[in-house]
Amino acid sequence: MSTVPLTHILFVSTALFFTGMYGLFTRRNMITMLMSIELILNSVNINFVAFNKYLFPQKMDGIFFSIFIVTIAAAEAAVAIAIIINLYRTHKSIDVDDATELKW
Amino acid sequence: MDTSAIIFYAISAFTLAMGLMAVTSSKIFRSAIWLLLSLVGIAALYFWMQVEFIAAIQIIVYVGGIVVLIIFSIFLTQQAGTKMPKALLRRTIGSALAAFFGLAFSFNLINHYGFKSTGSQHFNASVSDVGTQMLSTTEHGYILPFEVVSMLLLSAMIGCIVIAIKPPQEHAEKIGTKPENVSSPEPEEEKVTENISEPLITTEV
Amino acid sequence: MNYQEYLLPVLLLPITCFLILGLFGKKYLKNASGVIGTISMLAVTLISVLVAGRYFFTDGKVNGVYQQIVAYKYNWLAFSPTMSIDMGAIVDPISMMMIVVVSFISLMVHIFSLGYMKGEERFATYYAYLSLFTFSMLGLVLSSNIFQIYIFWELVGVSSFLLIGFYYNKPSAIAAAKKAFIVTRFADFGFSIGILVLSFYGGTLDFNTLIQRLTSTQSGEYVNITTASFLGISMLTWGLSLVFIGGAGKSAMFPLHIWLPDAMEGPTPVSALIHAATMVVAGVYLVARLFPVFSIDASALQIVTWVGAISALIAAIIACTQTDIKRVLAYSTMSQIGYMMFALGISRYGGENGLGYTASLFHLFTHAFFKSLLFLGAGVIIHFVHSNDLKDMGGLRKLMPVTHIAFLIACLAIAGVPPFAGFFSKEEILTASFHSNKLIYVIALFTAMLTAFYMFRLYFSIFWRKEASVHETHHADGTTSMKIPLIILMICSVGAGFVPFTKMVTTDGAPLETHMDILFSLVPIVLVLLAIFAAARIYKKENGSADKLAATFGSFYKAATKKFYVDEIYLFITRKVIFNLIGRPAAWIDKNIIDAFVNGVAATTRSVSGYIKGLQSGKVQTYALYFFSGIAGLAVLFIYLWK
Amino acid sequence: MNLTLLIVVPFLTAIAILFCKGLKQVRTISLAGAVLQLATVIFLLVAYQQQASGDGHFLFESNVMWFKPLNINYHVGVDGISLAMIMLTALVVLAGTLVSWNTERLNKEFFFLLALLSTGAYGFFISLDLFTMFFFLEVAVVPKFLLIGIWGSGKKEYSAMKLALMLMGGSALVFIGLTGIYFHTNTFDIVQIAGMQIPLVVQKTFFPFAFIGFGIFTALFPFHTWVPDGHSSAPTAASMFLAGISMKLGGYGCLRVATYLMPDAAHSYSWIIILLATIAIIYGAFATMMQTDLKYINAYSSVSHCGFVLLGIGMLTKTSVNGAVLQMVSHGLMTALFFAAIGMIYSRTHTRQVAQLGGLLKVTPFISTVFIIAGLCSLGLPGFSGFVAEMTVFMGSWQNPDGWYRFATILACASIVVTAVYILRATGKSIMGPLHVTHNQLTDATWNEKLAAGVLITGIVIMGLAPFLITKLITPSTDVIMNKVLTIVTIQK
Repeated sequence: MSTVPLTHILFVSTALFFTGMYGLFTRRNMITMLMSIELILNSVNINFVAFNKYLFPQKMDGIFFSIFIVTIAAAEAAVAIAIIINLYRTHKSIDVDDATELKW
Repeated sequence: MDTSAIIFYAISAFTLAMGLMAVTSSKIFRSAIWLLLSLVGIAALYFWMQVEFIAAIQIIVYVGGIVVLIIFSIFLTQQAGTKMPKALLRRTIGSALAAFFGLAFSFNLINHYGFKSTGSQHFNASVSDVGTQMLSTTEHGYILPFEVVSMLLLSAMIGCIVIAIKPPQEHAEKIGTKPENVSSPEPEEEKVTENISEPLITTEV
Repeated sequence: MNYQEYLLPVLLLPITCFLILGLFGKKYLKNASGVIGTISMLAVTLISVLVAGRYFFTDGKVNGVYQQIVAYKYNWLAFSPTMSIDMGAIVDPISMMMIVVVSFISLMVHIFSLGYMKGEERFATYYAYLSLFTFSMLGLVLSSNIFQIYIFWELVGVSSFLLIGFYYNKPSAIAAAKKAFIVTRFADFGFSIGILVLSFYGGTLDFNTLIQRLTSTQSGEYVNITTASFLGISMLTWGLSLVFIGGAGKSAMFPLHIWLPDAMEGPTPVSALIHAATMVVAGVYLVARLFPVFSIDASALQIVTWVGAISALIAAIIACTQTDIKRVLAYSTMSQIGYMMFALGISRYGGENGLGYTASLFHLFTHAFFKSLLFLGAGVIIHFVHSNDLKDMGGLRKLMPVTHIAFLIACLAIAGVPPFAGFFSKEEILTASFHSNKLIYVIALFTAMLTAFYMFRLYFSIFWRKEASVHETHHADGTTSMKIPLIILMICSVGAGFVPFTKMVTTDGAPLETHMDILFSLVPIVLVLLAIFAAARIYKKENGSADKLAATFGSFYKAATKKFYVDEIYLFITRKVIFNLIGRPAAWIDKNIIDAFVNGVAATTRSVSGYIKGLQSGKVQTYALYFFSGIAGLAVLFIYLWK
Repeated sequence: MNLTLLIVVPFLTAIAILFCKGLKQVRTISLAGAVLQLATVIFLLVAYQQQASGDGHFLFESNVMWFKPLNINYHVGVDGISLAMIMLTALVVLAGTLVSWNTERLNKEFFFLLALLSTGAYGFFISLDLFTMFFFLEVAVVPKFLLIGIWGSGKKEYSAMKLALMLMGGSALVFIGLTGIYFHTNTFDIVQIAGMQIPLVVQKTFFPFAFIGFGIFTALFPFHTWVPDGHSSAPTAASMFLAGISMKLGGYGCLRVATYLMPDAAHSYSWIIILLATIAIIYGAFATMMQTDLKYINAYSSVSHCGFVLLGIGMLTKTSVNGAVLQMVSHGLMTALFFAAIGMIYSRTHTRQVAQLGGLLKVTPFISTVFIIAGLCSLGLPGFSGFVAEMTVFMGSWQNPDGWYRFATILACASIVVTAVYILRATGKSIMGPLHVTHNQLTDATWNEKLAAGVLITGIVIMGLAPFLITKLITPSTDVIMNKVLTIVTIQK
């Protein structure tokens, strides 16, 4: 565990972050966009835990941070899905390009 | 290259692969499953970092809760098997380029930033320590954020219910049996609440 | 004698008469307006004769030389401490002579118009305009400041515009009035530039100081006006020739004469007053007023001489071919004024060689009488025959005896037959031109012959040629009010010659001794009689000889009747060049380029905003992409580029 | 004599108009307001004559702190030039109110906006603080847009929009100029700034902003396109105000702000100003010849006449600046009279096309004589104000020894011929000539139109016959400006 340097873990989390970002940009389905957001949030959690473990071992702030992030992510996912369902009811489709009323 | 490094590399390769598959697969249900597996991979990573409590939370909340929720919403909104429409080629290339640029940029930054540890002694994040610090009101206590988060979860729940609830008149149409005659002596407030959103004009037929 | 007390009423009476008749004439004193106008003009004439007499015979002459007295001077508009327009009056030989001529002729026309314009619907306005004209002419003659003369110059131009355009429902009258005003306006433009030049170098606008400064050779102003030059011509010549252009425009000299024949559209008494005696001689008066300055600049005098000579010659030739009685008289006026101009041109300053100056003014004096007589006579004829054309006239001598005699005497006078006024003044012009410039003398002789020819062509074809075709013969001669002026002017045309002019009006004020050289004056008399005899033979009886004569000259005759196509050239210039090549493009440029530029700016802003609007496409993912690229950009900027 | 009274009276009339009902009340109150204003102005004139010590400094000054941090204060005062301008505004406002005596549509708002516009103009002319001046300039711009947009004719929305935008653009440039001056003298007070010596490079940068900004108000050549459209689609009273007063705001601004405060730049840029002014004069005159609509003719001739104002200011000699001020006053009266006459003709014959008019002299003699007087005045006939102003400008510009400026003066003089051509063409075709059968039973001028024309004609004739009255008023004040400019010029030469 000690031989794996912090940077490698950060590489992994950044890679995960940008995969989530790619998903957010290209997926046309709102639910898949939600999934990519979940991926992004998880990569952030990894970062927090890694920093806490490698840089501030005597404290546990990083861990508490990731705990709270997880709770908020859950709330956020719930609200997002409620919106998606509502959107589905009005637009009969959850393709993101159909919901463009909020334009000029 | 001792065994834990190997384990780490395996887990991270697995997670990244699952993540990539979740983002690029064409069937929506299948991508949900890839997401689930990648979250499990992340939980394994936590285990590798000996923060078992976080790993447990990860599995319970993320894998158990959110992904299941997502799968529910998939079934609610459409047949799982349909192929999702491919995004425009121009957009995919653009976002791929953006992602790679971001990746390269942060790699470069991470390499150049010299992380140096401050603390010396051994890191242990046992569940009891986490629990005591979570609720302690002393200097590093997290009691206040803990309460605030609970308030947040409550409001999120109420919010979801309000958003997702079906508006009453659809409810009324579904019933659709009770005739509305003008002269009916029904008590005022009952009728009023009944078609509050319906314009009064319709009653004077 | 306090001249201010007398000269102010001379000016104020006509202007008050104009205001009264103009404002109240139409409704209240409809037919009384004629009498009011005439009475006021009678008063003005009496006062001016009194003043002139007093000046010429009692207190004008100081040790043998006529002094110049400045009656009054009020500061009207001060441009700068040294330069200001002052309203003043000069009392000197030429101004006194002019106020007498102007007021007298105006009185005659007032009396004549009582009868001639009786039935006119705008009778009061007609008399109002006449008083306005007389006021501005008297003001012009008396003015002591070069800008003041310009002011009255323009007022004279406007009143002639109003009078020519009196029958305003005739489009031809309006066109003529417009043409007259615009041509004189163009000349006034030259005049104003001339004033600017002279006043800048002379440092003042007042005539006396200007003349005194520019004529004393060692004065600073004289030095820098002659040294400064533009395009090789000294500023003095520029100034003087520009001022002369102003005079030439008003006196219908050669290039700017096109408005005079058309000005005949106005009522005939108006032509008698304006286009015979007063307005057209304003140019001569102006040159006479600035004569000391003109005399020091030879090239300016050359211009004056040759413009005068050419106008005299051309006008005489055209007059021989015209068929409209008033056009003939108009061209004859132009020719006679040409005479006066070149007489001034050939004259020098001071003593003996100032004869040209005196001759020219003497001719102006006599010409006023017989030319207005001719016009009034023509008025009576037109009134009776109801047409201007010579072909409808003939054998009228029995029907209108008074007009016949008056017309005959006037023709003899203008031709220069000895006992009449024309002979004396023309004689002096011929002697002056003989002494100074032989070529001018020859032209003068030839023009005198032509004058006699066309005047008697006119006389014979009106009063002789064939029996009167018009039958009703009652008061052909017009009412008494039309006869009185004819008789008075007839007497003047005879008497005017004997006025001792050379003693009164000379360049330097000192009387001039002239001797009548019989031998010398024989030549013109013989030529004139020859011309009269030729005219009689051709036009006395109805025979084809007139057309035969016309045929001999062929195309030259046709060109002359067409007024040498000068009108067409002007029309071409104004229509084609000014309207199409400058006016229309100016309006087009304004609409299509500058306006389009402004609208273009508005259009581009609208299209740009249309494009920017497109960015808010409502597609969430594009927003995310912009968002990310924004962050990436800022990150790169702050980490790498920001030093 | 408190100068703020000059602003309070029109403003109170505006407020009072809002409270009355029906056309009769509205017009009587606005007429009363205009007459009262004229009385105060005459009283001010008399008081000024007594107190004026001949050195042309500002009198009746009052100074109230408005906004401490930016050192803006409501500083008002009056000298010869602003007094002449105020007289002009009073006359034109009175005439304008009288001419629009029976406007049916929304008459209350119409008279309210007229009163507001006059308040703006009065405020502009008496303010000695650059910011207050700018404030009143803006107050004057808004009513114009509404007046043309609502009560106008023809393509009124387009012209109202164009006019408002260009004037707003102009005032934006002016504001840049003002702030430029402010940041180098950190005071908005004209009297103080005039005392200071602003560095040349600053003057050179901010003078064009101020001059072009104000120039747009006075139809400076390339920015004059709002004048024809704006004037011709405006209602009679609005076009009288527009041409009579608002074009003078620009001229006054150019003189007081641009030339007085930044003389070096004025001197170095004078050749551009003269070039543009001469183009405006000649180009305006020729363009007018081609117009067929009476209002377009008068609008384009205003472009040409305002060119004289800018020429006078550009030449920077004492007489030419005097001439510029005289031309502002005379053109104000003359063009207001011309628009009034055209308005009267239009209200009777409902056409402004010269071709369709004819022989009005027989049917409506009074209006035709008013039209002829306006025409003769604008072509510079002596006895009317046009001649006095134009000749002073020519005399002044000729004193500038530069060869090219002489050529410009000659061109400007040539314009009096072109002016004569288009004026006579217009009068000849529409007033004289054969009468159109449709127009044979027109009614002549009513009492209010006669009074309006009378007011303006007395102004024109008094200035034409007795110019020494107004030059005695103006010369000391222009000398103050020109002494400052000439001291700079002599140093540089």
